[in-house]
Amino acid sequence: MRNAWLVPGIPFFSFLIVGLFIRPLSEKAAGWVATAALFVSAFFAYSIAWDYFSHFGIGHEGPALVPWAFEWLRYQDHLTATIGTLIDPISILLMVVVTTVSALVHLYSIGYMAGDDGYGRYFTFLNLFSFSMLGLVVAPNIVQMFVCWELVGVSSFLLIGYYYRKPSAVAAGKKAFIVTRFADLGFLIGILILGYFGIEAFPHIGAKIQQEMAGLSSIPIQAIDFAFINHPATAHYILTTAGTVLGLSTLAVACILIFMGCAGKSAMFPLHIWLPDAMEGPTPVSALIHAATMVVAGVYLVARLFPSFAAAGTPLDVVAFIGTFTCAFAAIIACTQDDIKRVLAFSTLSQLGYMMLALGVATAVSPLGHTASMFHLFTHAFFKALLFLAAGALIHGVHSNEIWDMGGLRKKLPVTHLTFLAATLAIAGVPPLSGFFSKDEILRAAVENHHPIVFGVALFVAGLTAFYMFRIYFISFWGDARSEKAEHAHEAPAVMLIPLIALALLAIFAGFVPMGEYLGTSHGGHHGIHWNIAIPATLAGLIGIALSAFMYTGTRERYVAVARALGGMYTVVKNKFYVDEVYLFVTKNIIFHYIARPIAWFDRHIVDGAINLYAWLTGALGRGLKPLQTGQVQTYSAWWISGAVFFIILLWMKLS
Amino acid sequence: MNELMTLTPGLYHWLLLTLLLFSVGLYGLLTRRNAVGVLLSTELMLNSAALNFVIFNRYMAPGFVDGSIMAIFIIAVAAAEVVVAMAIFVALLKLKKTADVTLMNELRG
Amino acid sequence: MGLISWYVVIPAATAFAITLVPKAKPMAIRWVASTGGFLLVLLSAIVSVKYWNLAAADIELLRTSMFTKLYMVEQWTWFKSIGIEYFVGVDGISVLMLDLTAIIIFTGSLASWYVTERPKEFFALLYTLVTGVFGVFVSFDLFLFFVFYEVAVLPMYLLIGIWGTGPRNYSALKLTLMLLMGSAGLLVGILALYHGSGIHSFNLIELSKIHFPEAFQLWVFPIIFVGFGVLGAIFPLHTWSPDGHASAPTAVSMLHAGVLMKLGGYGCLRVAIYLMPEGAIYWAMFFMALATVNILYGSLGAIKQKDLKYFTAYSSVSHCGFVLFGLLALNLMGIKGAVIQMFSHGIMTGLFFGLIGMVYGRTHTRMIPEMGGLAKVMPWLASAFYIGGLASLGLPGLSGFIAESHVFLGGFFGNQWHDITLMRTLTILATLSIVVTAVYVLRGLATVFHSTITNPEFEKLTDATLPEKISTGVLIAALAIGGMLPWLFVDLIEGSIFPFLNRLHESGMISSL
Amino acid sequence: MTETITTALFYIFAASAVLLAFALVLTRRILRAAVWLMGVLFCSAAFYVLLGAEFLAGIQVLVYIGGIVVLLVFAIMLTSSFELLDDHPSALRRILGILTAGGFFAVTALALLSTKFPVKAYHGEAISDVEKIGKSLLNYGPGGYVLPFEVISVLLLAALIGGIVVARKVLVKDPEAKS
Repeated sequence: MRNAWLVPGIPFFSFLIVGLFIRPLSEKAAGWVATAALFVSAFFAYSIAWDYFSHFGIGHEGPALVPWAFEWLRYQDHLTATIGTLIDPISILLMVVVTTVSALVHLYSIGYMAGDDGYGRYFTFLNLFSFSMLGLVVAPNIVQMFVCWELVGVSSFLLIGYYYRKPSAVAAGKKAFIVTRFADLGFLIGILILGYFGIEAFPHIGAKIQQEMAGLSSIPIQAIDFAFINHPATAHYILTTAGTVLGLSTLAVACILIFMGCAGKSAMFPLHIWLPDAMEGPTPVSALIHAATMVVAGVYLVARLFPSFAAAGTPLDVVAFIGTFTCAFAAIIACTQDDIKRVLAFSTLSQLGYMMLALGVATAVSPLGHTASMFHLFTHAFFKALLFLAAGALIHGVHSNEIWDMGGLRKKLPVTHLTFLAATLAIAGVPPLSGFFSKDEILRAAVENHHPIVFGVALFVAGLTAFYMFRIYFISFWGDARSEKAEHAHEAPAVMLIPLIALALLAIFAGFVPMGEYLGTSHGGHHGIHWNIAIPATLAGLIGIALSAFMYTGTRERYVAVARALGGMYTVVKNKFYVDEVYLFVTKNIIFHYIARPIAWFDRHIVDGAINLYAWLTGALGRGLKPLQTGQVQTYSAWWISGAVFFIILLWMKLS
Repeated sequence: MNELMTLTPGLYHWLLLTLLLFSVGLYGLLTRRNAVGVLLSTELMLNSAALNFVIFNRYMAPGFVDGSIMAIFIIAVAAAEVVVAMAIFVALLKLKKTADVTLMNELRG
Repeated sequence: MGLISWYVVIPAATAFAITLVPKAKPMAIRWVASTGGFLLVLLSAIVSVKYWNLAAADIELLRTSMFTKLYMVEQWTWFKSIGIEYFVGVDGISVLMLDLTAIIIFTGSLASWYVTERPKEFFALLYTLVTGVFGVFVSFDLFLFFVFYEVAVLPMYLLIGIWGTGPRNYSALKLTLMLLMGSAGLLVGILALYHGSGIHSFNLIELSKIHFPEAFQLWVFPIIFVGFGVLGAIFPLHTWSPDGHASAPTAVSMLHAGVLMKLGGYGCLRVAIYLMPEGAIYWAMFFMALATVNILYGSLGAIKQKDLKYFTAYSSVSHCGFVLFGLLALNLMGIKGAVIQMFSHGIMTGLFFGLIGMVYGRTHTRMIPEMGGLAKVMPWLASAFYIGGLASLGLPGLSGFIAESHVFLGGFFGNQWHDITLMRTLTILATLSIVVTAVYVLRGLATVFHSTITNPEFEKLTDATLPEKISTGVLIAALAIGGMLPWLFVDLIEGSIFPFLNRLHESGMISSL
Repeated sequence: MTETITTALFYIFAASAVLLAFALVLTRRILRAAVWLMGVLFCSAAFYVLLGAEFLAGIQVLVYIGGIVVLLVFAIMLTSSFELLDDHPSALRRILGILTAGGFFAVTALALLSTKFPVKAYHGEAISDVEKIGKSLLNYGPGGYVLPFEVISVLLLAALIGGIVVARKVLVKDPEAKS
């Protein structure tokens, strides 16, 4: 347990070494060192998981340990930001997922990025990302979470904008960073609120909590540690003493603001515009960052602060509502997209919606949703990463993202085809594979916590997911090659296939991991399948598959007829409900045109003008007095005498 | 004010007279455009000042001669002043081809 | 002669030595200047370590003391009759400022390695200016403080007037006049303090022992605060900064934005808030609102700027707004954040202006739309620019975040004299700036460095040379160390901030009685 | 009897002096102005006589009129070739002149009239007894004027030389201009 800091530590040191020393020397070596570092870090993650569960056993809530921490930045007496590692069931789960997927993506990238001129730079940024993601996962307090949150944002910005010679990639990177940065604003204000009330509550309940937590953490608990924030006494203190803001309790406001940060990072509805554009980055980056790890950071943060979210009540309803809406919204759009990576991006959006709604439906009393969300996160990471990597292999072979350029690749890319099929089955929720189990858990959580609407939408979206996933499967793998590029597409090199196969295996068997046991939240441990929910879910999936088979496998262009039938509706959905255009309009016209430009003008003319006016005035005064000096003696004498007369009069008045 | 009432010329009569002459001279000084005209007016003013000395001497210090001596000195100074003024005037005339004082304003601001 | 006086002697000696070097050998001039800079960095390292050991013991003592404890003090009477003395010393805040100035002058003289036009006078003036700045940070006698303050401000006119670009006469004149207007107010304030105090001395420590009557403080505080605020680019009087920086040569704008603008913040803290706590409490809210305007106004103004230097000048107006905002929060985190922001922003702007100078040296244009795709041609400069940009938008791991998080926490936690909701709204308005900064930084850098190369002859441009690499390297290292290992200097400052707070609380008690 | 005669003489000469002064100031032709100046000086010589300073009246006529005014007339004749002989100041200058001079006159008159001068009774003592003037001019004791006497001689000499130098230099230069 002591060496927990190695998991984020190794990628950090390898980032520094590779970035500063190895990259200039030899790019090849940089690639291998970076990948090796990730594999070592994965090994440590597994060993920690093993130690933890062997030590504390499964089936009950494992304690949250902070085995290693040091005092990083002391704001005030009890407000010290520490850097350390927090080990508890969900952080272990995340550590395992992140390290595995990251290692496999590193391996895959060696093949995918071979020959690219920015090869070394790519791996440095990938290592930076892995370090900041792992730092985020093991963060014991909310400030370290925010620090790594920003670092993750920056590394995603650098990686999306990797092909910096492509203006669209640069714009996408910029968009991603600014949108997430805007969301982090909410997160920052949430931290400020929690920090303030934490400090206010500390004198009263700090000592008790510190004493409780004595055994678990190596340094005294601070006001911003998760252990302190999530503690029921703190929640109670804030709910009772702090006033209400706009009708909501201060804790609720803080949690909603923090959720705004999570919505930004996990691309929930209002702030989802950056994820589809983020596909500009290289495909392994999309696989790692925009499918498996970074986007789930938001879900992880909500899970981490779940006790305070639950205590506050209303934030969980917000989470549930936003999750469900995004889930449906993204699934509908995914059905109409042509670029394979855009489809997968929207499917990620929809699956994230699933995780959020699972958390939203969970309550303090029956946290089944919390486990379901974590389980879905676990399984989704594998099959979504696999989907992206397979898509990468497709793009690598066909050199184009459009699914309409592909066709009949079954024979040309057999391994990719099989792994892609496994992943599609998993995501569609076909029984034996992992997707089925985790989606089933979510649906069960929705039902048990009496959320019928959420359950209905989830079920409908399950069908939709199956539909759009098999749509791209049939278009790209079945039928005959639609373009000459598809004709001589070639199978990906071995180094790319190994990760595909590994992920495929994980996607298939991940379902059997008794997540309830590990997270210790399922009571009585009956892990069996609940047929009354499983059957409708599988049925929805099968209907979806049948529908897409009917539309896209036949020779006749049935889907064209359907598209024309939907008419206007189809184009609206295809353009992603014009949300991007609205954002563009707001930023371009409202902010740049009506705020920034007038301020620049105002500053240049009014404020600057005032100073120049002041200068001109003194000049004018000088010029005004000039004519007094006419140069003629007589005027001077006239002035002199009238001056004398004036003073005599003055004196006269004074004396009399 | 009431000393003026009597006809016989008292101190105030004289003072008013010289003051009037001085003011007329001043007016001439200010309005004359010709340099010589200005000189003439100054001569008038100097003369009225000398007159004043003699008046005060006569009315205020009959036994003394200081007033007259001062008058003599004023006349001497007036002479010197005219010589220098005319010399300058002649030089300026040659240079500026005009005697108009208002044109000689090189020293303006 | 103690250690601290060297801070004034070395730059003055370098300036003098430069005048001795024959005009014909510019290389020798540059070497003398750089060695001067290096010596200063060395000296500030020694002083920091020495201060660290000395101050560690007194932190507990300072928690309750009412007067800043000075170390390595030197005191000689200068004008006995008026009570002016050469009183020099150093405390936590000035040590940090001295380190900043040393780093900036060293990197500044390296960055202006390629000044071809009359380098002799250029470097001599540069080092006189820096002597003034060092003098201000070490002197604790108000008169001496003002003398060095003037020495720091005046060479600026010549430096911008002769070596500047663009409308240099206009901006040089405007800059100097506005700063002198500020220092005129300052002089009035200092003399008011001198006469108001009754004791016959300018010594800051003696003056701090006197409790000035509240009515007196109410009018003297704003005069001194605005006097320093002009240099700290307070809202209405900030217009000299964009013009001044745009036409100043590289090293000068590095020094000016990096260090001189910090003089404003330092002066507000050391003279205005330290001597007149009640005045500070009374005026805090007014100036804090101005500082918030400063922050948002500066960053919003930067979005639409076409010229790289105006772009950075507006961003430094916004960051200086943070310094004033932090100072006026009047609590531990606020003032500590302000001091760290002074240091981190100094380094950041130094890096930015240095880089702009280097890019300008190559592309001979500072217009953002005209440049593009430079990253391919000059990767070192591009990545340095990006690190500077990320630091300025407050990315954790670089010193910008430490300062901004302190200022936000300070602003949000408020103090017991002012209405908490007002301070919170101002803080939330200030936090908006992290988004706006991100927008203009990325917009600017993306257009300049990424996407395709705009005009063909940029292809042939070269990357950074050795002196440029060293100067940017040193600055980036300072940013990274400041960001990753904050405990090094945060405790250094905390010790010397407690006296400010004790004076505020103690005087706060009196004014509220 | 002599009382009324002196009063009559005073008023005659006063009126003529004022009229001549106005004429001097207002005429357009400079030559005539010089003649009016001569008239005013004659009147003031008469005033000296009325005041009992006969010696001064003599000096006035001899030196002032004989010397200075003749010099003035001589200068006017010399420069008569130039066009600006008649002089008509513009209306504005006139008004300003009147205002200033009038203002001065009024204020000084008021000041004079309102002050009480300690007038001493006059019993015919000579105020310009030549012997007394001569003695006091050379008397270097208290109340003596020997220093001013010497200084005035130096002044006259300086003025003489100055006048020649200023005027001559121009003449020398003048021939070249002519040729």
